[in-house]
Amino acid sequence: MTLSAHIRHRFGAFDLDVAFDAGPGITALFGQSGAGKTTIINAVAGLFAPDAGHVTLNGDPLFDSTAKAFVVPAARRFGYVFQDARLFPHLNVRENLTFGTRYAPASAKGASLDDVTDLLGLSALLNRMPATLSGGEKQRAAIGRALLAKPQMLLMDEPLASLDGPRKQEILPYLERLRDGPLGLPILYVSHAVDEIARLADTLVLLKDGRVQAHGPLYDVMADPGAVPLLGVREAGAVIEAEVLSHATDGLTHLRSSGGDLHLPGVQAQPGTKVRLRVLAQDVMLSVNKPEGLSALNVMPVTIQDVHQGDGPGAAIALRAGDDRLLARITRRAVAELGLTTDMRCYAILKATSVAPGSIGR
Amino acid sequence: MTLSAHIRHRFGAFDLDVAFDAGPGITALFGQSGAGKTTIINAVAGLFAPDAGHVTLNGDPLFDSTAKAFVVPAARRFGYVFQDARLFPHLNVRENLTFGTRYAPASAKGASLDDVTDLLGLSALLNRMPATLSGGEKQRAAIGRALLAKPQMLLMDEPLASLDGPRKQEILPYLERLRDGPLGLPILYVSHAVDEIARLADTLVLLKDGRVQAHGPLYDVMADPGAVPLLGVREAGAVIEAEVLSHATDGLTHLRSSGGDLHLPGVQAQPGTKVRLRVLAQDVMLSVNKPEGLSALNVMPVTIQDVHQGDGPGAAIALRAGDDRLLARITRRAVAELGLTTDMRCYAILKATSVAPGSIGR
Amino acid sequence: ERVTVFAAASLRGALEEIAQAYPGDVSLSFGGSGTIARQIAAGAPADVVVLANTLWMDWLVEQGTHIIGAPQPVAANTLVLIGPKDAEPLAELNDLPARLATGRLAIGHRDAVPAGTYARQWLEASGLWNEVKDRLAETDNVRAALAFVARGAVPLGIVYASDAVAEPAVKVLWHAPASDHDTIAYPAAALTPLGKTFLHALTSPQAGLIFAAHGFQAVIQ
Amino acid sequence: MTSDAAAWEALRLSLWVACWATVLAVPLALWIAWILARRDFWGKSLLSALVHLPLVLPPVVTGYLLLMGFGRNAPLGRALDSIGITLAFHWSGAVLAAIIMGFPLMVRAMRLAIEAVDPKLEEAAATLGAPRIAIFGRVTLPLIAPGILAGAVMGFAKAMGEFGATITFVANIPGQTQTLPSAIWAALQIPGGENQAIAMVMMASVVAIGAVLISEALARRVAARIAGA
Amino acid sequence: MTSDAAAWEALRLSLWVACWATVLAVPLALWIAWILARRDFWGKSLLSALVHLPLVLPPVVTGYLLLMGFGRNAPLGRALDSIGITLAFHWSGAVLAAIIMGFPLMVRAMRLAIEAVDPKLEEAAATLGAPRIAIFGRVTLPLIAPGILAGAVMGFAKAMGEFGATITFVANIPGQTQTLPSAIWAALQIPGGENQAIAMVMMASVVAIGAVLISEALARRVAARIAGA
Ligand SMILES: Nc1ncnc2c1ncn2[C@@H]1O[C@H](COP(=O)(O)OP(=O)(O)OP(=O)(O)O)[C@@H](O)[C@H]1O
Ligand SMILES: Nc1ncnc2c1ncn2[C@@H]1O[C@H](COP(=O)(O)OP(=O)(O)OP(=O)(O)O)[C@@H](O)[C@H]1O
Ligand SMILES: [Mg+2]
Ligand SMILES: [Mg+2]
Repeated sequence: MTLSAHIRHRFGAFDLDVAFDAGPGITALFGQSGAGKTTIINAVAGLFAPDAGHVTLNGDPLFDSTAKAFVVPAARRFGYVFQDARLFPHLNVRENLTFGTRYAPASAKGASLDDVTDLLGLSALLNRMPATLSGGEKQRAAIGRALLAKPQMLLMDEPLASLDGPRKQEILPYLERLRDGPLGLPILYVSHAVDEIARLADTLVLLKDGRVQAHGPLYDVMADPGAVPLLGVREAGAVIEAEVLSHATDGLTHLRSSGGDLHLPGVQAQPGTKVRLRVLAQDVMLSVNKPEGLSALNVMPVTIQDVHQGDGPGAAIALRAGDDRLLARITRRAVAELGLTTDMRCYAILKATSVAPGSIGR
Repeated sequence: MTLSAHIRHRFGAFDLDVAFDAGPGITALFGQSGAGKTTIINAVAGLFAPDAGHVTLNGDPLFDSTAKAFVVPAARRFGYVFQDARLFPHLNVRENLTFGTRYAPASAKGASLDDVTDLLGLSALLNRMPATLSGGEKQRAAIGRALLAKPQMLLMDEPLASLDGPRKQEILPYLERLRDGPLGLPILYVSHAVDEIARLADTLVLLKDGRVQAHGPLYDVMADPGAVPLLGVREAGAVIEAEVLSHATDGLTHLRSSGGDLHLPGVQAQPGTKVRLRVLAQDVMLSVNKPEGLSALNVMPVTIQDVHQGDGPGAAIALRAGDDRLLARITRRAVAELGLTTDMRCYAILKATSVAPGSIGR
Repeated sequence: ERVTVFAAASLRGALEEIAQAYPGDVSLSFGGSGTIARQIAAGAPADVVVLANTLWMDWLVEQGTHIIGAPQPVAANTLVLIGPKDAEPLAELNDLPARLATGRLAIGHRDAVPAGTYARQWLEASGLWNEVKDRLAETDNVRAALAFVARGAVPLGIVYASDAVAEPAVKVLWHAPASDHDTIAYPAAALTPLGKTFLHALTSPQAGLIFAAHGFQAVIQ
Repeated sequence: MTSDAAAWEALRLSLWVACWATVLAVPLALWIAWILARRDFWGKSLLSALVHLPLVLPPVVTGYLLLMGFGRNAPLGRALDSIGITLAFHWSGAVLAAIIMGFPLMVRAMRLAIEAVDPKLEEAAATLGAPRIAIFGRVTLPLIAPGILAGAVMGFAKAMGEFGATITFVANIPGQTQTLPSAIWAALQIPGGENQAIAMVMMASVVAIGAVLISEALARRVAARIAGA
Repeated sequence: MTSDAAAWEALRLSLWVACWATVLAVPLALWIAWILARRDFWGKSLLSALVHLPLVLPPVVTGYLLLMGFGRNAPLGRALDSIGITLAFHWSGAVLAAIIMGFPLMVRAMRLAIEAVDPKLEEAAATLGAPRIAIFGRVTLPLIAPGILAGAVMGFAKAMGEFGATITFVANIPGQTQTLPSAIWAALQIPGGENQAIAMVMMASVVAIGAVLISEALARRVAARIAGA
């Protein structure tokens, strides 16, 4: 299922001109406030007809300004979670949730009401009216409503912005399951939160002022030096692939990557499966000697590939660990004191607890 | 300026019964979706009269159920940033921003329109109508509107939830300046984001299901083991106080704490001033030997005070460094391998870049 | 000084002409007789009142309204049966029900509109009432009854001769004998000294000519 | 027929006419209101002006126009007659007059209600797969229920009170077209008829007050449901 | 006075009366509408029913009630007279009749508009320090402007068209109280008056259509401004 969009539209002084593909999996739209994220997602949903361009799903045109094609939103069957919840005020939560169910083709598969209410903690709220819900409760109901319409694609505009951390940690794996499960539901996902995107997204579209700044597989974009200022320095990092070997009784999982063995907490995958790990650049320390007696369990021999010094007090060090690449962000002073240079061999230290469970996907 | 509130109210099945004081500075209300945060802030603003209890400001009653006192919202002069922006749809951004200015007493001091539009990036939007704004733009205008009413206290209900990281990083210091500047504006701040709260708050009120779980100075509450599950394990941490000694040319600041010297990036304070540093438990590593050749610049000799092992793969280690307390979160396996026990002396390693600028306050 | 006259609406054409001939300024306010009578009783600033029916004039007197002199009739009228302008003449009045066929007979409201009351009296006197009373189309004024006939909404109607005269779309089929109903008189009364003068003019021979020209019958003093 | 019985007969007929007028006019008014609120087309303002016209014209004139359009001799009236719909001198004509006279009130109430519905909710329904008709039925319609109710009550009240156009169009035939207002008017034209008129005015007032009270209670219920109370 | 001049005179008077009625009734209707929309008190439904009453009663009845209440011989009328306010048989009485007859329409339109305003916006204004009156003036009022406009247009149209209550209360004195509808009615009372009536109907229609067109254009402007177009 591939969505392809080229959208040109002008709203007063704001000029949108973007083109991107969203393949299977989760495609994230990321950009600062006013970058045009909601406008794009509205165009994809068919809520307005852009000035020019086209939107196709698996090659079928949903919108084409030259061919004058326009498929109405109802026929697109994109479940849209709006930035504002937009619940129907005259329907209770249950009625809101099941609003779209009857319009789904009988063959459509999707979540059941029970699944969704459990996941989203809505069971106690089913008979409540939207006016009595808290901000987060509204947003959860809106997510459930979109899911229960059994859409062929989900459009989510900052769906988790008003939710607390624990609730987010429940919903994110569910979205991953939707993506990875038998439905293989593609999701177009807008968020300001880099950690959410880094965890969920397969494809990343970086937007700025109505233009695409970078677009591609998540890890390519996240490693793109040009993208770092847009993402924020604290969020830069690389990804490595590892195979799950075993789960120890103390909760740590033994994994093997091409660069060495790792012991990480919170990995759910079965032994034998491959997982991908996001390692934030700031979570990587470097040592010229092999460290001993350190509480960090994961030490990998690495080769420095590049030392990139910016304007600030920090430096980005590109590393190679086996076949994988790592990124470390350390201070310039440390670079000088340790005498780090290209092609030098040293050790990368990775705190086991500092790899958030959320950073482990697929 | 001290707000004291005791609020009891029942909404259907939801039963709120909370009491807390909000002294000068920023008081954060933290709790999961539906915990009652908005309800509390509405009661403080005077948008409804709770079933029972009282709200006083500097001892003057704003609401008292027994004395039947109720000061109308307009007379309370609390600038309220709503969870939904609630801009006036018939007024453009400029008119929205200046709506409240004329009702402020002539003596009231506060931000100027120019300051606020610059800070919030609204200058180009002043003549736009709310219907044409993006979600984040609306929220920024709502913040500006509350500021420009020159309130005697700010009530902010997840004001930054719909903003991108860079924009947040601009607004947070501004809020700190409001608190710390000549206005000394107290702020009651609702947020789901622990990092925001940890950075901003002086007092923390932890809420669960309409009840106060913990309430007190930020660092006491954050160090409270009972609070850790509510805050989320990734956010636990301690605070140490340090004096700024000098700023080096590479951007690092030399600080002295009772436990030893530190070199941190991004500190703005003048030499001689005291700052407080939040050190996340997960950012602290322990080493039994004094580490050498490590990219982390900050190493402090510490004494283990307590080893607290939970259910999961992690353990919390309470440390004493000079007069300060630190918290480290490492794996249970590391505890076993290093043989960490109470009263043992070892070294705490703190990556310089891993102390976010936002963690440094006052 | 201006004389204000409250008058029944059916007199409008004639009264306007008389007013034009009157040396002073005249203001004419037309309405239904019942309405006008009540307005006078409520203190309307009228100098003269002219009604289409003696019942309401009697009522006014009963109310103790201050009237200068006695009310006096200024004109009279007769009742006619009308049909559309191409209607066959009626051989005898008893053919009326047959001529109606499935249609209705338009008259003013039998109790509320004077012309309707006279029509009822006529029909009662001629023994047709029971036959037609359920086949009536009663209107809120006699002009509406005329309009029904003129527009072909009903085949027959009973109106004043003065109305029939001026409507080219209708034709008089029968004249009601004056003995078959109460006298159709337009009583007038002066309420102020100023009105007294105008009342004089109303009863003058010139006025009589004008009334006659509009299809009324002049009242010989 | 005693005059008392006549009054009850007039009341019955007025209720009958008013109910029919309301039932028939609501969907039509809703349709016009929706068009005026949500569509943009050439002549929209003119349509709106046309809808307002019965307010401005004296009822007699509306009655005459109806007579000219739907009378026995008028082409339209004849056409309707031939398919079995008689309007002239028939209660159905009174229904038509009441519909036309109440139409501006109904359309305006419904239009204001429709304009107050946030189109974003309708968009949300569309993204959930609802076809147009379902969006109207499940989102728009329930949201404008108070406006429809308000329009219906106004239409009903107007239908109970309509007199001028009715009597001009369908005359005053007891049991067919003599509605309560006609009877009240007639009573007032007879010296001493006041008492009878007052009795009938009371009847009309009771019905109207009852209708308003019911509609207010219904509206309160709808509002309370939405507020979740 | 030629009948042509009389028609123009009637038009002038009708416009005068309708303008006064609209200007005077709008604030009052707004106040009642606000009470009905935003306050809760005992007897609220009854107040609403009372407001609807002029719709239900035949206009003649309203006219008679006015005559009985404000006539020269009635205590209230005399009291007003003594302070220089004459209503009966005066154009100001026509204004009163028009206000009362148009009141239900105005109140309903404004009430629907007020009910559509989100009270949360008024709350927001309160937290910004705005006193009640300012909240009404700067938030509620501009937001309900389309409803006020709608109510005003309906009230104006009704005032232009009011006939039954007016002619009963203030009679039909040319230049004084003879409004366009009264003049139209009078024209229809004599043979051959139809042409004159048609001319006056045209006048009334033009005025009404003009008023509606203007109000539609204004409403469009307001909507466009809010949409930011
Ligand atoms: N009128 C009402 N009837 C019933 N329950 C209500 C009503 N109003 C609020 N509640 C409930 O009270 C609880 C607290 O609501 P509140 O809006 O204060 O939550 P919150 O802490 O602000 O949550 P969020 O972070 O999601 O905004 C919620 O569970 C909500 O469902
Ligand atoms: N009707 C309009 N007229 C003028 N400008 C508009 C209009 N609609 C949207 N814009 C502008 O287009 C830009 C993109 O808006 P959009 O809602 O897509 O932003 P966004 O990326 O979703 O931002 P946010 O994260 O704040 O929600 C904004 O700067 C907005 O002000
Ligand atoms: Mg957006
Ligand atoms: Mg909330």
